Amino acid sequence: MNAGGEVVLDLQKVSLSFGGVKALTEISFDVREREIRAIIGPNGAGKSSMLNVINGVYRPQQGEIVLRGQRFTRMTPYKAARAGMSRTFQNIALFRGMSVLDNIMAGRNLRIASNLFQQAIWWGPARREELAHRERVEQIIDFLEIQHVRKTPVGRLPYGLQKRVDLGRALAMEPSILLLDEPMAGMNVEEKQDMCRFILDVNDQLGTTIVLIEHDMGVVMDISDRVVVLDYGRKIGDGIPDDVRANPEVISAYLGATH
Amino acid sequence: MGFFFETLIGGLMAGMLYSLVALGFVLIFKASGVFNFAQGAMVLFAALAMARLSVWIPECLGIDGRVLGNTLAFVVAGALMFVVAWLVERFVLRHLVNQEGATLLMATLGVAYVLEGVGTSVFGTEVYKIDVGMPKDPVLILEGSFEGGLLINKEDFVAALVAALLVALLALFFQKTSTGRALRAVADDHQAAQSIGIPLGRIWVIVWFVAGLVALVAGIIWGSKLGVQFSLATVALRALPVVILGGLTSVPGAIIGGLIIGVGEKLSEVYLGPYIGGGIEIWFSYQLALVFLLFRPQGLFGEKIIDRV
Amino acid sequence: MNMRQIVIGASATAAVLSSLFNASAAFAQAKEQFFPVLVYRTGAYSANGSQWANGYVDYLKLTNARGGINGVKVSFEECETAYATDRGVECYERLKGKNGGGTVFQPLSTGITFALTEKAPVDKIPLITAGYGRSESQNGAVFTWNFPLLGTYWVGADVAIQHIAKKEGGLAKLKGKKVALVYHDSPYGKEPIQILQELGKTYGFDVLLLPVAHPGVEQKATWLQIRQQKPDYVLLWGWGVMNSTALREAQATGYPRDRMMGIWWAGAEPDVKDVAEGAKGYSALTLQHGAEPGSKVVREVLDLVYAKGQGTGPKDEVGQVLYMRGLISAMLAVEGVRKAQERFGKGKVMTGEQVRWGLENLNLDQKSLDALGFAGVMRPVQTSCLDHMGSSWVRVHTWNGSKWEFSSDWYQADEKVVRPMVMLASSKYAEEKKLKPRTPEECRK
Amino acid sequence: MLYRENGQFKTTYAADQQTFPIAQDRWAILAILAFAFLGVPLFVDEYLLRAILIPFLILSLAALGVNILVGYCGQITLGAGAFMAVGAYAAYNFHIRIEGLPLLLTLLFGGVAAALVGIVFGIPSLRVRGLYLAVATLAAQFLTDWVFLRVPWFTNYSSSGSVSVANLQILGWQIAEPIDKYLFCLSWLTVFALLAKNMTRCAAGRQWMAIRDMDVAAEVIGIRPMVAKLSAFAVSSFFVGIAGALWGFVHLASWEPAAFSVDRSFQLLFMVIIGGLGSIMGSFFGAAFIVVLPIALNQFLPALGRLLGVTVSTAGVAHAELIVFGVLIVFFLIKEPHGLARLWSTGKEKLRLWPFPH
Repeated sequence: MNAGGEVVLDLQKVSLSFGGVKALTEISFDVREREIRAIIGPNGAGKSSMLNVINGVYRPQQGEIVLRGQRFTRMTPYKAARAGMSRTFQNIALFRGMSVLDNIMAGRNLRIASNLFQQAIWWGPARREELAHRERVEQIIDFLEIQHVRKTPVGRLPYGLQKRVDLGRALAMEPSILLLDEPMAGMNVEEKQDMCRFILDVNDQLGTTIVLIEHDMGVVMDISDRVVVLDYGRKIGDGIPDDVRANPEVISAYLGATH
Repeated sequence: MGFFFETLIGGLMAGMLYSLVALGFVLIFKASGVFNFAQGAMVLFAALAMARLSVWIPECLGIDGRVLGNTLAFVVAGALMFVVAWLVERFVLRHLVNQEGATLLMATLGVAYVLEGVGTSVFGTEVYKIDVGMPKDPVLILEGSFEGGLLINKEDFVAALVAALLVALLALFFQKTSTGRALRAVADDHQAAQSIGIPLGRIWVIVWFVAGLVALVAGIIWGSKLGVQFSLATVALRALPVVILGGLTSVPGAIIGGLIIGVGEKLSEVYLGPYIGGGIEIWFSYQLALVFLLFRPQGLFGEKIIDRV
Repeated sequence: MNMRQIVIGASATAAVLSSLFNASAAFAQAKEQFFPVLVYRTGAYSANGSQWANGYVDYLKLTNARGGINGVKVSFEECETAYATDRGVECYERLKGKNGGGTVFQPLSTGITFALTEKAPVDKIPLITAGYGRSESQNGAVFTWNFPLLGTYWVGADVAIQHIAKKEGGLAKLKGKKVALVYHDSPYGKEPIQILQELGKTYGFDVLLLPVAHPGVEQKATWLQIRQQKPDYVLLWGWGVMNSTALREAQATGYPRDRMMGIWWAGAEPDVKDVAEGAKGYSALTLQHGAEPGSKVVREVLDLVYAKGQGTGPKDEVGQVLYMRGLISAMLAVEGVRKAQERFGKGKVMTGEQVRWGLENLNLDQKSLDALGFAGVMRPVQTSCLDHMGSSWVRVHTWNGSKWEFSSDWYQADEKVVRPMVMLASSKYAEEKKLKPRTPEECRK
Repeated sequence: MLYRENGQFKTTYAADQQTFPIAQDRWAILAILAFAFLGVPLFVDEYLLRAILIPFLILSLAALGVNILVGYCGQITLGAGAFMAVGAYAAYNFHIRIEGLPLLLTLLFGGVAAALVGIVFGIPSLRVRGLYLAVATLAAQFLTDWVFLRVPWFTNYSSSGSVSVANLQILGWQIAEPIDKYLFCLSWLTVFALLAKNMTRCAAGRQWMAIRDMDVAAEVIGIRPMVAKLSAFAVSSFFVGIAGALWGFVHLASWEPAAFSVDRSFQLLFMVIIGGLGSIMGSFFGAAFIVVLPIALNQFLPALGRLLGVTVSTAGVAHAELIVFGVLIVFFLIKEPHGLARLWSTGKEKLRLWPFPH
């Protein structure tokens, strides 16, 4: 574990509301190079909104996002992707009509250099490039152990495998920061273990910074370096897992004592 | 100035009729999520039935008198629209639950072909007359205020009045009756409605039937104005910008949208048309709707769609 | 789909395909003169199209009842075009080679005429467009295969202005007047624009152009403009439901109907009968004939065709305006064949090429018209290489609330106006197509 | 046993990334092409060529274009007819205004013009979606209808508003006889089908499909919706525009705006939905179905009538045609909402397992 890198992502007083409903209130925290940073909190705490703000799916009414020293008041998903961020989704946002291979290949989109004409002609640059990317994507497929389903449309896969494909697509972007939205939700113990292994391997072997949302505290505490705790859109705790675990406010939020 | 008002009034009256057709669209879309391209064919079918039955029934029964003949024809044509609604639910919608919008749209086009084919083969292809005793000649009003007075078409006026009345009735039906409430529940959430015991199939039949009745009234008004003839089916295309502008799910939207489109296209044709060659009203209404769309993608009164990730 | 369904589907497909192939195989035997009939009995213009088609087919039946063309029996087949160009082309392709080859095509649609004008020379089948089609195709030296017999839209427009001038009291009185053209927004409706503008320049009247989009049920704005601009006359160049709609809107905006004048496609019973009193005073040009229920040929049709239960349409429509138009169109085609037989062999089946010669040398004098039962219905027609129209006689009839009555003398188009336009437009066409107009020698062949 | 892919092991990704990775497919396509180019000209007659095959080829090309937009990119369009019109009229203007411009370029320029207009009318797709978009594209339809009717420059001031072209040739090859026209259209279709196939399985195709399936996720992986949607509109309109130019130049030779009316737009949408959204093959199936069915019914019904001893009037046939057509469409949508192409692939799946039932 490596908690001592420099700050790559810094959120400053981010607030978000839908209509009149406040989803996030003045949240600030940072993410350091190569760490695994978890955001936890009970249901409705604003975790997913937080992630959506980070990569620009939602636009916060207030606050700024500083990414490697660059200030963004208006982040968009595309800018985030350009800046090396990729993510997975809680409710699996795979391209249902496409095969596993195509889904992951789609993750290579930003690295495609050939233009539409070259692609239409196929022979030449487009073909060379396609093969090179295929090579890389096959490594990811091997890594995630989904070789047997690579030509299957993702819509037909079981949930656990879909989650892996979702991760594969995010990895195909070769991100420097990877955002994971409840990667273990709805999984059985065995699948959870597999997923943990993949996350740790990615962090370890590729040096990817990981921001992770999780509903369930147990697993998260084991694998993360630092944890942010949200409740009702506010930050109630921030620090290394042991500190957070001891924080009385966090305990009451999870046990529902004060609410 | 007088002429401007005449155009404006003409536009409002045409708009009221568009609203009526648009209403058919909205009703069906609300309750079954189907974008019903067959609405135009339903207008044609209903009008054909009305026109022919109002001749056939008195002939058969040997009765005399326009009022009685028309009333009987209206009742029978209404019953026919119920049969249409039932058939559509039984043989089309029931099998296409949870299909995509485009598939449903295509299915309604299929229904439109069938209705046109059946309608014209049963009732004939000539121009038929619906005579419900609408006044045909115009009147001049406010001759004191404007030079030459304001020319008002009595027939349009009556038609707009009937349309407005029908719209009001439908609004009452939706708000006050239990069927209306069930309809609204279905519109909000199919599954939830089903789970509290609202029979989806029956609701669909009812909605299509109501849309059929709306089509019948629209058909009578239009038919009495222009004669009943195949081209009636094309009114659907005129009403589309109305639905888009007003929002697919909004009854008031259909009405306001109809008026805006009606006025917009008449004013544009009269004041802009001559400079660029005329015949612009069709595309003008579409562009008008498009401009609205760019600012409010869900239409004037449509529900805003929020993407959830 | 299980196996059984697949088998059923496959056999049905096979049946369909075999019927397709059969249909397209040309029959070798050619004992009968084959008339392909392009019609539209459905769609937006069906009410008008059906009447014309009934007249056309009834005359072909009558020809057989009369013993054929010098003994050659006539056969025919209908094909539905729905007034759509691509369907019309498909029908043409389907029928042109059937039963020994189509004799002549009459599409009753200016749009289809334009498309077929390109195809007819290749297939060597003449095209009769009586009262419609391309006005410049009157020049047979360029348009070898087109026959706009009896009249073109340029003739119509010219006569309409002559009639207005007469009502006003002379051509000089046209100065400063305003004439509105309410037209079907298609090649059909656009044909008269050029000549009206030309005439407007010559006589000093304004032309107000008001297009109406297909199918023509939306005319409120058009008539509001007429109310605003107050033109002295309105010319109506409509078809199908557009005509009755125009009359209803005229009534609704209070435009005097006796100042409205229609082309001969806007002057039949379906256009006015439901407007009835509201259309009283409305006049329309006639392509020589009006409604002719009393004519000899109509009596013959009733006796020889309807009395035997072989009538094509409803009996009470026999003799109405568009029915007569169909009847005359068929008669012209049949007479073209008869003329061709005079040269290429009586009692033989004529090819399209031979019929073309027949049509180009048509000479229907009063005597032969009388013999055919068209006395009082139309005037003599004589075509030539340079004149594929053959006659430009026009009358005006007026709706009296219950029927059409003739209300004018005979007019003829002003050759000095129409002819130069025909020559100019046709030579432009020839240039575009890199065609060489036929020389008088070639014409005599 | 005939249609099997097992045993065909791919040792390189290149082999796996071919246009048709399964050997039987490759051979089948080659056989069909050979038959279409060499076999068909031998025994079909003129009617089949002119009235069925040529329209089928051209409309297949248009359907291919529409399928790229609707099937692959998920943007419903009811304005395809408009882009056909733009292609046809643009090509016409290039044809008459630039002396000696080769026919190939003329048609391609027609396509390019359609693509540009397509991009403009694709802009609403950035704001609205689904059925709203469908109606927005109708705006394009009615506007182009009007422009080509009303702006005389586009029709070279032809008094009737109808335009015509003649004497088509490429490098001395006169495209006059039906068989020449057939081969000409077939060549276009072959080339463009190949291009479409390539695009749809490359990065571009993945972008389009990603936007179709889940646009938010697509943006997250760095696909710009604007680029993807507008490129789909451009490519689609390019195809459709060329089809329009071919329809005008080769099929009709003389046309008016009504040839590209809203009915045509509906027809094209029918083709891709009945044929199968997101399937190149489906475009062909759909086009065949929509072109052949009405004509077949039109000829089959009277024959059936004769068989049963009743004469069916022309109007009766036309009405029955409408009814049967409508019923068949509903039937197909119910039986196989994913189109004929899905039936086809289910069939192939069965063949793969045959003779074992599961």
